[in-house]
Amino acid sequence: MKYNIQLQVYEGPLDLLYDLISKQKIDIKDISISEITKQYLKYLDLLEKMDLEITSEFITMASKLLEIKSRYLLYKQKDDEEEEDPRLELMEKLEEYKKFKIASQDIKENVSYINERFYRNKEEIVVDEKIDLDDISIEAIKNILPYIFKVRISEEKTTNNDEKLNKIVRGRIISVEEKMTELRTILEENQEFMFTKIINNCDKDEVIATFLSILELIKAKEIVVIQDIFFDDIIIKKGSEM
Amino acid sequence: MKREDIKHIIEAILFAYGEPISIKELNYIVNEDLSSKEIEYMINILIEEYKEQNRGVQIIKLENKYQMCTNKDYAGYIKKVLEPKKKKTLSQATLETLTIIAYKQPITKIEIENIRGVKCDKVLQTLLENDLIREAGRLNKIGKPIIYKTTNEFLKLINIEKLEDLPPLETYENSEL
Amino acid sequence: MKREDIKHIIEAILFAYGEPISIKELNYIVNEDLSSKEIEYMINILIEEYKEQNRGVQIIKLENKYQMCTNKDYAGYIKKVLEPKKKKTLSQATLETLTIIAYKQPITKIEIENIRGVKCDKVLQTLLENDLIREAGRLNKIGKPIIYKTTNEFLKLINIEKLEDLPPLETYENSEL
Repeated sequence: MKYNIQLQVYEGPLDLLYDLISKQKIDIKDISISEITKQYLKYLDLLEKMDLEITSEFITMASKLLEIKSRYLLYKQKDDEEEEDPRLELMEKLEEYKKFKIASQDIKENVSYINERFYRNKEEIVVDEKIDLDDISIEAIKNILPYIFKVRISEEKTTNNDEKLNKIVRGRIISVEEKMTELRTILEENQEFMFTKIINNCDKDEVIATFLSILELIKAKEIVVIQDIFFDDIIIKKGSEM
Repeated sequence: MKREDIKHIIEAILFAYGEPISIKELNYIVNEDLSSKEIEYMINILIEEYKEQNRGVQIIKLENKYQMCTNKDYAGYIKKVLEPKKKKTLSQATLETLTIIAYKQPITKIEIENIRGVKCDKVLQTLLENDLIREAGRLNKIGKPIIYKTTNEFLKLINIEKLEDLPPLETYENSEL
Repeated sequence: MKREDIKHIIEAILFAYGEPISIKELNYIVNEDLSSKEIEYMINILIEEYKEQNRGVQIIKLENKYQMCTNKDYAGYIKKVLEPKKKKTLSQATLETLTIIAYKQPITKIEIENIRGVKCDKVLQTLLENDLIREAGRLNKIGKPIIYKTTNEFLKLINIEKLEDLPPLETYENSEL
């Protein structure tokens, strides 16, 4: 049997998030941050598997979601009335985005794709009466082409390549699962190691992923962590289950 | 100058000029000694006359400018003579960006990108090239960012006469996609 | 079809088409089942109405063709309104028109005007006089419009051997909405 998988393409991370939320038929206010993060990452995973482009905006949002998720865990534990719900900013953004998204559907319906009204062209008035043939050259033609035919010069292609390269260099998305495997491998070779060691050279996304994977491993009792004093480095050791 | 004359001069100007023209410009051309109220009054009479008789030619108002065009009812006949300029279909990204500019104008690129959550350079370029938005100066803050507004072409595209004809944004607050 | 409608359709066509048009062509566009006598009758009524009221716009008959134009009495105002803010030199206007013809040939005047957004009669005249373009027959459609092509003189002027040596348009990305 053949399955026809059609992957929806989203305009950006907000578009994707909004779609995930509307599919659940829940209000933006009621989103479960861990559920939405899970689904979001799953979609990015799918894109990666299908070898589709993942732009930097999607990756930034992924780390942002993870950040909100971890901050939300702390927020819930503390139950501090003073502190703002870490989800709030994202919700407001989504609410705002939603309005325009729906409004754009209305605009789309109003667009008439063929002119119903016809206008007149104006007479052209020129300053001088004489034409200078020296002004007509292949260079001059080249220069006005973009203005006349409203075409874009293809220098974009080079920037596109740069962008792609950038993405390959720094755009890899790090899943928590991946990090967990990485940590397990390190523990096979070392009895213990420092948290700062493994996050050396990592960007923000990766640090968050590392941190979350540590939390997961603690939960699974695969590791224990020791911190002598606040803000000191964290020592990670094999746990009882390993 | 007789009132009837003013009306006919306006008619001649609208016909010859072809593009949207403002009361102020009309006032300057017809007779600077007249008040702009008088010009506005006369053009409104003209619009009504054309409309009432369902003439082949109509005068439409776009924002604060006026333009002569053919009556929609006869579009089918005109298409027999003139190839209608087909408008391109708008992509979702273009539509969203255009909608944000329409409601939030004047607006900068960064503000648009904040709402959409993605870079908008390419889409803005497309909108500018198709004359649906225009650069309307720069903001007097760091970086002097360009501010964008929609054009009369945009109004023509979605068949409205002024921005106020857009449904208020609040109507979308509690609606579902 | 009501008589009043016929009159207004003719009005709309004359306005939008801009060029002189014959009874036969109008007949074809409005309704082939009507007699050309009927069309002629209606256009004469229209001409009379415009004349009687000394409207800003008039319909004139040239040879056996009809065209809409502004009323001579208001020529002073029209001159004032057509005075552009940013004037182009004849060379600039010519270069633009020539480029369009070079890439889009064979092309008619109306097609050129639709790309440029202005009437091009004068510029085309200059190009013909300087032997940079030539008339290459007529199109078999309403108005039998003349089609234009560039000449060998044009190739010599810009130092290329054949049209294929023009910078290819394919290297320019078509902007899509």
